[in-house]
Amino acid sequence: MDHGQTGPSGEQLLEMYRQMVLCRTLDERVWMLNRQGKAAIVASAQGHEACQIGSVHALRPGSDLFYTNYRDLAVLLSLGMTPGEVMLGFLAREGEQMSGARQFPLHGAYPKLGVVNLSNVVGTQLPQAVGAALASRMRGEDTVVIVYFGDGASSVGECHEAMNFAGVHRLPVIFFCENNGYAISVPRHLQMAVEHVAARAEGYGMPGVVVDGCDAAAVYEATSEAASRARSGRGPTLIEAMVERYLPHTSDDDDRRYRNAGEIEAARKRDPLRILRERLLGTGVLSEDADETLYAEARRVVDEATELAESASYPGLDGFYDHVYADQTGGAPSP
Amino acid sequence: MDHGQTGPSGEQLLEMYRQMVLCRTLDERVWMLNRQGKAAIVASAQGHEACQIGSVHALRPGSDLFYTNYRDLAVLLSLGMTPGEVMLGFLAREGEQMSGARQFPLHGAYPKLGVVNLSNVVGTQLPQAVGAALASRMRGEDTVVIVYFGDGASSVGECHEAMNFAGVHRLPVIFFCENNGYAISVPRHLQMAVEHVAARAEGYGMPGVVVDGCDAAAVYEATSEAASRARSGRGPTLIEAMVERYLPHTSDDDDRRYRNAGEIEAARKRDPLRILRERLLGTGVLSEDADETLYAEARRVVDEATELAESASYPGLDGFYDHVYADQTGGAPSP
Amino acid sequence: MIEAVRDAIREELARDERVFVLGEDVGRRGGVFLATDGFIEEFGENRIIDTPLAEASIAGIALGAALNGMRPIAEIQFADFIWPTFNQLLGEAAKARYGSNGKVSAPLVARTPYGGGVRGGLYHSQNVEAFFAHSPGLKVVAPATPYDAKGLLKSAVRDDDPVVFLEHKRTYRLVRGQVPDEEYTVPIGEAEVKIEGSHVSVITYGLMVHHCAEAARNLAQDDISVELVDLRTLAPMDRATVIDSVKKTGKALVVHEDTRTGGLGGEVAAVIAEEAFDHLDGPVVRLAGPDVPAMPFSPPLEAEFMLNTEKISAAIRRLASY
Amino acid sequence: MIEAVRDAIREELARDERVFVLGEDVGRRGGVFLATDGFIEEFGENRIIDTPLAEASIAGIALGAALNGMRPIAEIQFADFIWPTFNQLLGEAAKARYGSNGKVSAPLVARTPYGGGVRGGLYHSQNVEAFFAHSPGLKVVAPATPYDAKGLLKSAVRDDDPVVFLEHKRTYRLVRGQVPDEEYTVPIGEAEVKIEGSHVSVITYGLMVHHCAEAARNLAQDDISVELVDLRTLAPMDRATVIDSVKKTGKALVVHEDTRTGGLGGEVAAVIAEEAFDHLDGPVVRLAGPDVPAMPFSPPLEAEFMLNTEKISAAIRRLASY
Ligand SMILES: Cc1ncc(C[n+]2csc(CCOP(=O)(O)OP(=O)(O)O)c2C)c(N)n1
Ligand SMILES: Cc1ncc(C[n+]2csc(CCOP(=O)(O)OP(=O)(O)O)c2C)c(N)n1
Ligand SMILES: [Mg+2]
Ligand SMILES: [Mg+2]
Repeated sequence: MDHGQTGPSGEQLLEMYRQMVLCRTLDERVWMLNRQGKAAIVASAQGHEACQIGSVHALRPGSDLFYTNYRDLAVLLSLGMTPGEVMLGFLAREGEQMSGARQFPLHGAYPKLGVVNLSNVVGTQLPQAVGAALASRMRGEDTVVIVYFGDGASSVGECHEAMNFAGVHRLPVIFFCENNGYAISVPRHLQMAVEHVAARAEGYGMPGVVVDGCDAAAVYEATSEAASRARSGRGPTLIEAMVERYLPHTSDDDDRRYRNAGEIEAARKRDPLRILRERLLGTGVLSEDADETLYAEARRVVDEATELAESASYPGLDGFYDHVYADQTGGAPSP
Repeated sequence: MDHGQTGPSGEQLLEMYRQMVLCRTLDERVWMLNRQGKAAIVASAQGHEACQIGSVHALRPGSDLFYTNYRDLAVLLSLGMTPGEVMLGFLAREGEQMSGARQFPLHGAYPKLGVVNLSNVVGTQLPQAVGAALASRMRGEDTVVIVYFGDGASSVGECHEAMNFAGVHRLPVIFFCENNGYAISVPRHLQMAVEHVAARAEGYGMPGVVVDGCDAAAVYEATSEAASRARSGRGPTLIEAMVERYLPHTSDDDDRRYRNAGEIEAARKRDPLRILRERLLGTGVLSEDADETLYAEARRVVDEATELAESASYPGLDGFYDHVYADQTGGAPSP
Repeated sequence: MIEAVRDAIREELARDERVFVLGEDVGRRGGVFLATDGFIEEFGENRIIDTPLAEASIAGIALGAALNGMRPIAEIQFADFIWPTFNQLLGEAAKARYGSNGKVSAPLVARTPYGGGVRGGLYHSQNVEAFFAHSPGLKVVAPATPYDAKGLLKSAVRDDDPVVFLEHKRTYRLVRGQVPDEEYTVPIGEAEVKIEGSHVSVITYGLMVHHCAEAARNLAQDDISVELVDLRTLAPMDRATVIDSVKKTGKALVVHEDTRTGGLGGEVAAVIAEEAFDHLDGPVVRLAGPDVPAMPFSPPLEAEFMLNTEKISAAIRRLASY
Repeated sequence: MIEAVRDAIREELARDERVFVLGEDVGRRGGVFLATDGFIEEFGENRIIDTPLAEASIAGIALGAALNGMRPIAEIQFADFIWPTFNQLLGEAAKARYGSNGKVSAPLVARTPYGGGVRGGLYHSQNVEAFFAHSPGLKVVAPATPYDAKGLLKSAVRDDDPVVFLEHKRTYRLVRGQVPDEEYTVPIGEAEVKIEGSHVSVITYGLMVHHCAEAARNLAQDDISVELVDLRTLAPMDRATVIDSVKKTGKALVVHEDTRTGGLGGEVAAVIAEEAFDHLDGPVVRLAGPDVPAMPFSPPLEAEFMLNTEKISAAIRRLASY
């Protein structure tokens, strides 16, 4: 692939790498906190960092909208959610931003970042993202809506309905499938009869693009193209980023039941951090020393975040009944 | 298209034509009865007869299963439902076969004919048909399941889910879309972003075949091929039969609100009865006289059916509570 | 009644640019019941959207647009086809505000014609109110009169929370009534005593309001004084009006067309049995549709399912003489 | 408890060739709660089917197979994801027999883990029983003990009608109990008096049976005698057992974890208020989850939502001294 004109600059790639290092460090920490009994549930982003961060960098945080999935820690960090905010979520503490610790970590909404992830229910974000794009276009905004989902989610009826509607109305949506080959334990060949989710795009009148999701630059380019397509009124794109999930589905899962060690070993070879690191070292944008520093800085930030969250208290019961309806104490104002 | 080897014989075509004439005559009568206030609701099969009857003739009534749609009067007649039985349904009388007049005409089930049409809910028959195929295959039967649906139904999430599952498990299902270009008033370009529903088949790992649904022979061939594919374990096929709906959606509809006279005029040109009639006259299989006789016979049969139904009484209230559960009076035996 | 619905939507479309309509056949067809007749000509196809046949996404797209600042009115063509919206309406919309700790609002309206007595058979007659009324975060409205329909629908559009708006399809043409020319709204969350009385409280909503009113008028001739409470909003329910009425009369009959077991009448009866127990002079009686899966098609079977003035009068009589 | 579920399914798979299992991760994963652990090795992938992630079709395929002579057991991984099945379960399966005038049967079982108290947050804690219990044609079962779970699940598989089988996920590991080695079934449609008593009838089901039983044992020390009725089958409901108990005690407390308004407790309370009115010595009281959209994640918020032995004891005390 030609990374010339539309590709990210060395500086951009370095910033992506920095975010990937931060995400990985934070992700490893919350997994550890789970094993210590401190974080109730973790769905790790490991292996997915490049595609999440590469796609964010191709968009316009601040005006574009991001309908995230539960595995999208790197999207959130890249958009500017702080590790401290993330950690408050994993420990379910007071001050958690997206749901007031009413939901699983990373669920709820972060309007300032353009983030919506209402629920754990796979696939529900797809029609919502389409509706959001419809709304933006009605107001004449040039917003692009990106919606992240997994290979498993591609089977849900609402995914079909959402793509069909977006195709009919040529809406500015990027359907971004993070295909890691598994839906919990269900492998690709039991999820679909074809190699690629992208093969469905044509039936909705939109392009379907398969991209190496472990290559941040490639994802950046594919997303840039989809975004300019969307912004110029040419409608939606389905991007399928091929990634690997080395860890169990979540901290509740035991993947030894359905994956052998060899397969996981092979998957680890496609570690997006290693791939980008080598490239940056090769092109001289990164030095071994600078890399060390990035990791040290990430560890420091994550340590701080952990302390912040561990010393925070749980939410009180005062607000328990708030926000059932708008006309109650604390109800959100009309938009 | 080559009608040689796999095409229907002249005799078969004549029989199809006879059934088409019967269906048309019956269909026109029930529409008239609706206008007289005697039949509460009619969804006409006019324009769809060739594809319905052509597909049935390519299958094995008695062992194959037919998940019908509400517009499939010709399928039912072709399978052996009598005009009298049909008419009892339209007039909601005692003795109605499929639902005991509890449902709209042609809804319910006719197990002896292999027919299931549980409800009016568009799209629900698709996963049911797939489940039926799964069951048959589990028992090692060589049953093929055909499921009829409209272009509108192709948008429903369950359609996607059903096709995906059938593709993954290579089930013996024929997805038979009767595409008449409208879902009530919603035209194709607002229903989907592509020309053909069949364009979706590839994304489910199955062939998608577009066929002229006004040409009984062409439909027969396409269905024969799909059936032999299914029976030999090669999995499902999506057939899209392009047809015309000249009449309003149902007797409750007023299509002048959304179609102009010219468009309907043009659609009428593709009347499947006229097309097959000309072919049969041309090949000498049918004479003008014989054609007259067919129509006269159809009118006689339909007259009889009408009398039968008009003189039948409405169902009594005795059985009103029957068949809520099996362990009530009259409950169906375990299968 | 259908005119009241149509006028409410049209006025809200004209008033607020954020309002738009989506659903099957709402465009050139004007809706199968003509609730949006002429709208596409008046407001254009950007605001009157004929959707593909896909209810789950009609709800999901409406929700997404509502979260992004719009005020969609989604039409589900018949309540019998509303199940696929549950994932978005009960699962997502109802929980959006609570689940985001108040960060987002989902001000959508999902309108749907429901109910029987129109030869709709099993799949064009169903009642679905009890499902929505068991979902905190949703509001559920079921008006009986044109006045209430128009005023409540306008309130629903302006409400900052998701509202399921249930229109009994038998009332569309059957029920006529005065609607003022000037702008007004009817507040969501308030029941109304439609007829005052002293012997028996009858609590109901929707089409049954009219049958119960007729029964009340007939029984007045026999000196049975019925107080008729029209819930109007099913959730959140106006328990105070119900309780006040029962405290006054001492007897309560709860009436609905929906099947009995698990229906909304259970909730109403339970509230009465708990909060007005000391005032009760007789059992809390429910009169409701029979526990069969849905309303059959053939005329005598349909009639057997439906409640009517005679069945209601008989039940009131029995309770009055308890 | 989970062992009882697993044993029931395994025995039915071994007994009847028509039985098969489908759902997400039921194969090599053995189910996320291990209800089908080891099954794919024992019965093969033709009978233990790992489906794509698509609940609507899991239900629809199960229904199609049931109509065609099989006895599918569909697993919906969490009740929170069950909405998309409503179209097939409530819309189609519940009405298949009635709508075909008895021509077809739909003997499927849809199992699902439900309920909270497991740090599941809004979307892994929901209660869905009230929805299914308002659908004539469906049977709804919600066992509390391993014995009942095994016996009722076997009955469900053998039943000729569609059964929704609700397993409270907090009971999976928490609740232990004797299950006989020999074959047995527990009939669908029968409640059970789990504890006999004379002062207050407590009617409940699922996890709450255990909290109520503990409350009953504690209160016995204060000479408050509680009769504990476990509904076990929620639809069709065993009204006779409920009524008999209330006639004896004169007081009724209905308890469930699900949110209060529109919950199943309304139905139970309404039945009592209508059929046992003359025997009541106090209001029919409901104790239920709060009317918020669902159970929050953070520990203190979750605890606030859940009922427990203390809250139940307090409610019984109040009612006993009425
Ligand atoms: C509708 C629904 N069904 C089931 C689940 C349980 N579940 C959570 S994640 C998951 C697998 C999702 O797989 P995929 O979409 O490929 O995303 P991945 O986890 O692989 O990133 C399942 C089955 C759910 N959350 N929602
Ligand atoms: C789920 C659902 N939504 C809406 C309807 C109302 N409805 C009945 S038929 C129909 C149009 C169906 O169009 P199509 O599938 O193309 O079949 P056609 O009538 O054209 O043969 C609609 C919207 C329904 N029956 N079911
Ligand atoms: Mg995946
Ligand atoms: Mg059509």
